[in-house]
Amino acid sequence: MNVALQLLQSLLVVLAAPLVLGWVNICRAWLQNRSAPSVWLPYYTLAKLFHKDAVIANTTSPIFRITPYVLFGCMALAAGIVPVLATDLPFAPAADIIALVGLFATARVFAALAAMDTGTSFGGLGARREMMVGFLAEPAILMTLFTAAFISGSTQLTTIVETLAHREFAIYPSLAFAGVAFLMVLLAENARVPVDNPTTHLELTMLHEAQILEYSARHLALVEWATAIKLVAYMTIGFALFVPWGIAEGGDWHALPLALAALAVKLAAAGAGLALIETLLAKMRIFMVTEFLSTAFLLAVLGMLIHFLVRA
Amino acid sequence: MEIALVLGMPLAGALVLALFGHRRWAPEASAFMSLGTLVAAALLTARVIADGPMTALNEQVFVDPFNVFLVALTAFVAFTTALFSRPYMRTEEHHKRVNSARLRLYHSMYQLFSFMMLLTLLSNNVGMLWVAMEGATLSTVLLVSLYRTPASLEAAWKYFILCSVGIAQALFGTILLYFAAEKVLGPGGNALLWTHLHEVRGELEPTVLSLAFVFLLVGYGTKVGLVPLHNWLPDAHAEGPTPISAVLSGLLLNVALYAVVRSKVLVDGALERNFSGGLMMGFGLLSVVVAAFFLSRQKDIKRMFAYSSIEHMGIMTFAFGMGGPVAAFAGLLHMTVHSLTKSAIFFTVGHASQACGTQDMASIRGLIQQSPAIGWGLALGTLAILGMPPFGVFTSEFMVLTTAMHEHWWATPFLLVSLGVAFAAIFGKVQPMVFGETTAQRQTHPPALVPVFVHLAIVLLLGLYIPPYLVDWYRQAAAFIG
Amino acid sequence: MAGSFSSQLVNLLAALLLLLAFAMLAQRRVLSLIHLFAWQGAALAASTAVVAYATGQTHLYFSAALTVVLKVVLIPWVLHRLIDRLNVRWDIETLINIPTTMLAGIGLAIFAFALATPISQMASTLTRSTLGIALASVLLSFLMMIVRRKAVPQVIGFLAMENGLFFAATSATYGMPLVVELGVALDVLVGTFIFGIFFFHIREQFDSLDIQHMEKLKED
Amino acid sequence: MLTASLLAALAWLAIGLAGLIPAGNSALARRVLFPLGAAVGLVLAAVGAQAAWLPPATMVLPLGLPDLPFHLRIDPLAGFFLLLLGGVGAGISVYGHGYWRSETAGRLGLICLQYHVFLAAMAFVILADDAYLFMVAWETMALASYFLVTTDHRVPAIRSAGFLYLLIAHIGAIAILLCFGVLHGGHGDYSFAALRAAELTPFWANVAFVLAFIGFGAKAGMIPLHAWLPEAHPAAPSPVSALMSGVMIKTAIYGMVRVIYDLIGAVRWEWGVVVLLIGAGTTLFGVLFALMQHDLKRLLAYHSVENIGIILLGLGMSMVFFGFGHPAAGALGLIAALYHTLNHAVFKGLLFLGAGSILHSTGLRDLNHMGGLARTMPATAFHFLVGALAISALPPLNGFVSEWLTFQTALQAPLLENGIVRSLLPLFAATLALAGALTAMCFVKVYGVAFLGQPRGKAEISHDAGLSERLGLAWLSAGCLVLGLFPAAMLHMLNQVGASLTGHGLSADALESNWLWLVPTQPAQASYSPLIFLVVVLVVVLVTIRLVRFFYHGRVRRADPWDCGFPEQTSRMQDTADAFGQPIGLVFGPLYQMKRHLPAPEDGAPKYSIKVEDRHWGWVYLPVARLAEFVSEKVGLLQRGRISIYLLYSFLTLIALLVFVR
Repeated sequence: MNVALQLLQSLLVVLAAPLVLGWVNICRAWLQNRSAPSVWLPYYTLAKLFHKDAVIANTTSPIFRITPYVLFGCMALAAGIVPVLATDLPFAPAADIIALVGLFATARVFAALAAMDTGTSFGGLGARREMMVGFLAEPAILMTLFTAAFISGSTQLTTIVETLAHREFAIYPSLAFAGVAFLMVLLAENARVPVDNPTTHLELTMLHEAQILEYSARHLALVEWATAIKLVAYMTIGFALFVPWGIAEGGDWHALPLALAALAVKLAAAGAGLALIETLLAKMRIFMVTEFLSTAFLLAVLGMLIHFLVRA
Repeated sequence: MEIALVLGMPLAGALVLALFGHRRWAPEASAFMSLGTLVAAALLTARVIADGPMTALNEQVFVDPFNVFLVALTAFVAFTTALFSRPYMRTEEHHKRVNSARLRLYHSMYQLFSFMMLLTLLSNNVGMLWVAMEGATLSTVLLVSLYRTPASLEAAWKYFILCSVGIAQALFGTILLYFAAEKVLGPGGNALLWTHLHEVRGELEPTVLSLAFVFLLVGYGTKVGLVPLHNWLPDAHAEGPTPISAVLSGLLLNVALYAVVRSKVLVDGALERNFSGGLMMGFGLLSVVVAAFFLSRQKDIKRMFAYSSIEHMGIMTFAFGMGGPVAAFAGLLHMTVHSLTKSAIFFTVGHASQACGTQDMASIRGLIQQSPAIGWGLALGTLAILGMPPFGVFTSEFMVLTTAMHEHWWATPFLLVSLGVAFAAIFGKVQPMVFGETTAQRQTHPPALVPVFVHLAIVLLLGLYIPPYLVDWYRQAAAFIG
Repeated sequence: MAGSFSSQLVNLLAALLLLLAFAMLAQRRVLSLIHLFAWQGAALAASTAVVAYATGQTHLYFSAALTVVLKVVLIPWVLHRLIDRLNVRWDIETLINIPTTMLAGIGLAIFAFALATPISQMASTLTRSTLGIALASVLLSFLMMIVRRKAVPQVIGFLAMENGLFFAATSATYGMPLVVELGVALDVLVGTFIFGIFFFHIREQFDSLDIQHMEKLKED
Repeated sequence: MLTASLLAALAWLAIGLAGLIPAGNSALARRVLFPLGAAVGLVLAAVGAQAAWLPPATMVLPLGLPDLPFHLRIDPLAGFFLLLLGGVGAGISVYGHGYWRSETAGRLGLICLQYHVFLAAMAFVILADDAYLFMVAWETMALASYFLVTTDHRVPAIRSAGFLYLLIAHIGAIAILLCFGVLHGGHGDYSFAALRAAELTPFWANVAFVLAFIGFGAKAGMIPLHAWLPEAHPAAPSPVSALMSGVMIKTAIYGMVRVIYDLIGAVRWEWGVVVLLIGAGTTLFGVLFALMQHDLKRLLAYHSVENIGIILLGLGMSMVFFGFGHPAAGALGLIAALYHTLNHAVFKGLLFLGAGSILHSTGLRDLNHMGGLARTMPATAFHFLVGALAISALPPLNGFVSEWLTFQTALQAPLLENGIVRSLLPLFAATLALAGALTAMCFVKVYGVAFLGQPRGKAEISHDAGLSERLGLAWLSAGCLVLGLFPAAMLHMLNQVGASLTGHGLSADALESNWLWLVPTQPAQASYSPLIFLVVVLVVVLVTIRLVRFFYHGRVRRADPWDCGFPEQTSRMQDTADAFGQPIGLVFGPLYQMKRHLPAPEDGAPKYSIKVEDRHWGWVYLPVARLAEFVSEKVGLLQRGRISIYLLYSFLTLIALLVFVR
């Protein structure tokens, strides 16, 4: 019974990811008062890309061809683990939040290796910058996760969601700090505006795009899809930690429609929020990212200290 | 009978070589004489182990577990040095640094020197002990200045003046000892005999004895090379021919320390132990610390190893100063392994300096490449003398340090710091000499390196497993020292 | 009579010995230094003879004779010949001027006496008071060796120290057993010969007997 | 059990000696001895694994000092480290068999002797049960590895590296000897049983801890005393640096655990905080300096420093918990530290062997000249990738498991009452996370620059590793996978080790969970299953490939990479190793002492070079050397050469003593 729910949740996240991306693009277009493309545009691009013939640089090693599939696999696994619809699914005990961060790290390493494989300056440039953002973000995200773990006494997302959902609504200052820090890390990790501009291919500014410059056709499609899933996964982790209400407990089917609705509402709000941030802020210089992420780390540490001192 | 043989052989050797020293076969004769002495010493040792201490020659000569072990050690190292000096002296003659007349002097004095040392060890009469010690100094003075270079002359002069003055103090100490003993044992010969003194040491006059011990310690301490009195040692050991440096560093220092320990045993009877022990520990510690800091400034290799001898003599004096069976055992073991290792090192140093034509460490390079035997011998010997564990020197240092931590813990940091500094200094200089591009040339006579590896093998054996008969032999001697 | 008179005689000779030691300390010229050394030997031999006569120890006569032969005749003669052959200049430079050495000498003598008094009470021998003097002369000759710049005076200082030791032996304990006396005398004689050989070598190498030349072996 | 391990150690000694037989151009050493050594290693590993579950056994050999013969003892802790030594040693010996096949006869015999004496000495260090045998084995290990480091001693840099290594090893040994002296508490018996029985006053326990920490830290490569590690490990031939980095450093950790947990016994939390501080410093220092290196083996050596820091973090946390009386969390910390010790031994050995294969076939050590090796050396590339992923602590492999356990220990912080320490612990976990991410960046740089992209240097022919080399690499990468995918079994074994040392194991329900899940405390609190990770990702990958082939097509065309309109793409346009480390230089600038050489505008052959110096030389090593120089200069004045001065010395000594006596 639970296995079916688990499959449903994974498939749902994997398939709905481009939709969320489309929604974000639409919101951004509205905010910049341009006419918005259709919500289904990401699906069209994916379909188009899958049809094309793949072109691969002649200097590459097998890693270059394997990486898109590995990225996609990792993100699908992450989608399976995070309690999007229901908690306590078969895959849930397989990993706690630290293992999830590790999973994202694996994806980042493989992407960087593939970028270096092309043998051009863009690959090295993208890999170097992506890894820099990675090592700055990791301590910050771990501190946010620690704060949440300290509050609920465990690192399993299932227990975190259950403890936070059951408690009567109380304002946790430590969680607030952790939330802001988590948001900043989300922006950095998913290559959104303040840290990197997902739409541009300008050599000097691109981080994530520089890595996947060489990819084409089905490989590029899979990588784009994986990025979309990663964004959704990050958002759902955010919901699980900071906005856990509405997630079905213990995998019972009755609470499913409510969970679906809650998920849709939350994703829509988050997408709009993201679009708002992207229109308000401009992309930072690459070495300003250090201050940006160290402030995130500082906020997370502050949240934890508050939790220890004030017991809240 | 064996005692007569042990003493007679070197004396006869000295006389024979005095006449025929300049002949071709002189080195072989000298080696043969030393071999004879070694065999006699071995027989004597077996005899003493079998039926305990004995006296001979109407009590003028006395053998007990303590000095018989030193006799055996002296005879063995003297023999191996004689073997080493055969090719060494022939190469020196080949380089025209010594003529046949000086060789004659060298061989006869060498045998006379081993006779004097054996006499010092075996003599029961404290006065004769002094005379033999003075004889040993006299016989080596001419050898130190064998090369007639200004530096060797200066070294010999200082060696002679400082040691004679030192030993004169020892004579005054002996006189005071005799003075105190005469009151108890009455006039006549046996007031100077160590065995009688030993029985009656309880009732000797304390104030006289303390004065006597001071003179004896300063006197024989100069010969041992304890720090404030050590100045002659580096020059004498560095300037003489290498076999002489090996024998001086390896054996003469032991004999001097033997004399100091003999007088300590007497003095302990009268005064409570910490007077003499305290003095010796003080001198020993001072020697170890100061000698360690001398090492890093050396340019000449033999001079550096001379300072290392001062440091090791400091450790031994400290061990005997601490007293107690384990410390005495450690001291005796350290005496053995130090003699063996230091003489082995001087053998390799001799061949190395001949191969490279100089004793200046900066211009000796890459020994392993030119002649692996010398290179590896020097490397392993240096590591052994620095107290690296598989070798025996570490065993005795371990025992000394652990007993020191047990009784006088304040002394251990000084010891360990100086061991560390000594390690850094010596190994820093020896490593470039052993490794790297070579500057050594082929030698005319093949180097005699069998003794080196025999010594190092024995030291390695002592490091890992001390044979039981050797253990209780040391134990008897240690109990005797008290 | 024998007891009191001979002890007075020995004390007199001991005082003479000490006086000679001081004189040698203050002496400027090598030749007179050798003469003083000979006189010191004679005083030592006389005191040994007196002690031998007083205590009836036969071997002391023999050691007195030995001292005369060695310290009064042989060694001064050898030194004379050496000085002629090496045509040593006659005066002695000292490291520190004479008055200060004399003051130091007096200080040493007082220290020696203070040191020796507790021992001499216990001594039963006729000449117990002379132990202090013997120690004083040993320390004085030690001081003489330190302050001299030339090789020859340094050697003479060493021989004077040997005289002091012999005197201590006879005064404190009626002399050592004969075999030890012989051994010590033999060592002193051989030592002197070796010093002689050294004088030739040093003269040949440094063409001067000044010890200042021999200072190259040091930690630069 | 104990006799078997003793026989294994003696077998190694015998093999070493057999190497010296010069028969037939030392054919024996060339063909037979190294695999034989590997077999003995496997036996030792098996014995060690078994010993971890059995009660301790002791034995006394007739060798050694008369009143302190050699005591031997094997208990779960020793068993675990024997497993580590045997397992990793076997892999490296097999690799060494291939690596040294082309060595000249004389040197091969010598290397074989020193190599096997090195292994045997390490075995005896682990088995030793009295201060004397421990010290003998400890310094024989240092001596044998010194001679191995200076095999090709013609290079001056290798000689100075060897000297620095032996000097610091000796100073460490002196500190350890002093620690044993302090530990024995006054009745003269130096066997470990007596040392355990001797109860120490708190002051002396602190002194013993500090001495042990400095002594073993010097050998492990802790912060102030680490300078020898980046010099000595690259200087040694690759199998030896793998053995040194992988196994020898772990004997230092073994020593630390044995002295602090077993001999001193009562662990205090202040010690834990000290270990944590130094561990964090070591970790960050190690990884930050590794990122700035372009010499592959030096980079790996700096990573050893970093991983030692991680192990110290685990140890520090466990000491803090034991100090505050939370044995379960303390046991978890100890298990995390020991698990990382084993993991590091496996993947560091693998990486050094990989570097060795590159050096062996292309003769290159400088990353800036490598590139595109994956095509010519596929096998080495694959194994190096496994090692790189393992060291970067990425989930399915073993590096992640031990880091995950260390994080879980840090998450037990709320148990502590002391406010400051409780909030400090997560900060240390943050430094661990930062170090982990930096390692990932460093190994992307290494793998990307060395194996991927176009060859930077003159593309000489590079053949892949030989059969036995590949076997060694495969054994170690299999180790990485197995340790990564089935951690529960290892957790139970380490729990045995922890329980035997401190009497406290993990909580009950942490132990009875089955082999699939790794549960450190209780299932609700945290669980991790690496197997599911791997299976799910593989399934998804295969399914997607199938679907894409089925719905669309698999056509692929090869072409030149996108050159953005620039006509010819040269290999110099790729990132070099220094370029990849440039952001680190900017972000952590003040930490390094950087000497940058910028080419002048009119320079004919412009050449940019950057030299990163270690600040510790200026802070620690040079002042000590200058002090020793100053003191020896002052002491030198004692020997001015004037004989009258010397006479004055003896005169004054005589007078002083006489005054003192009266």
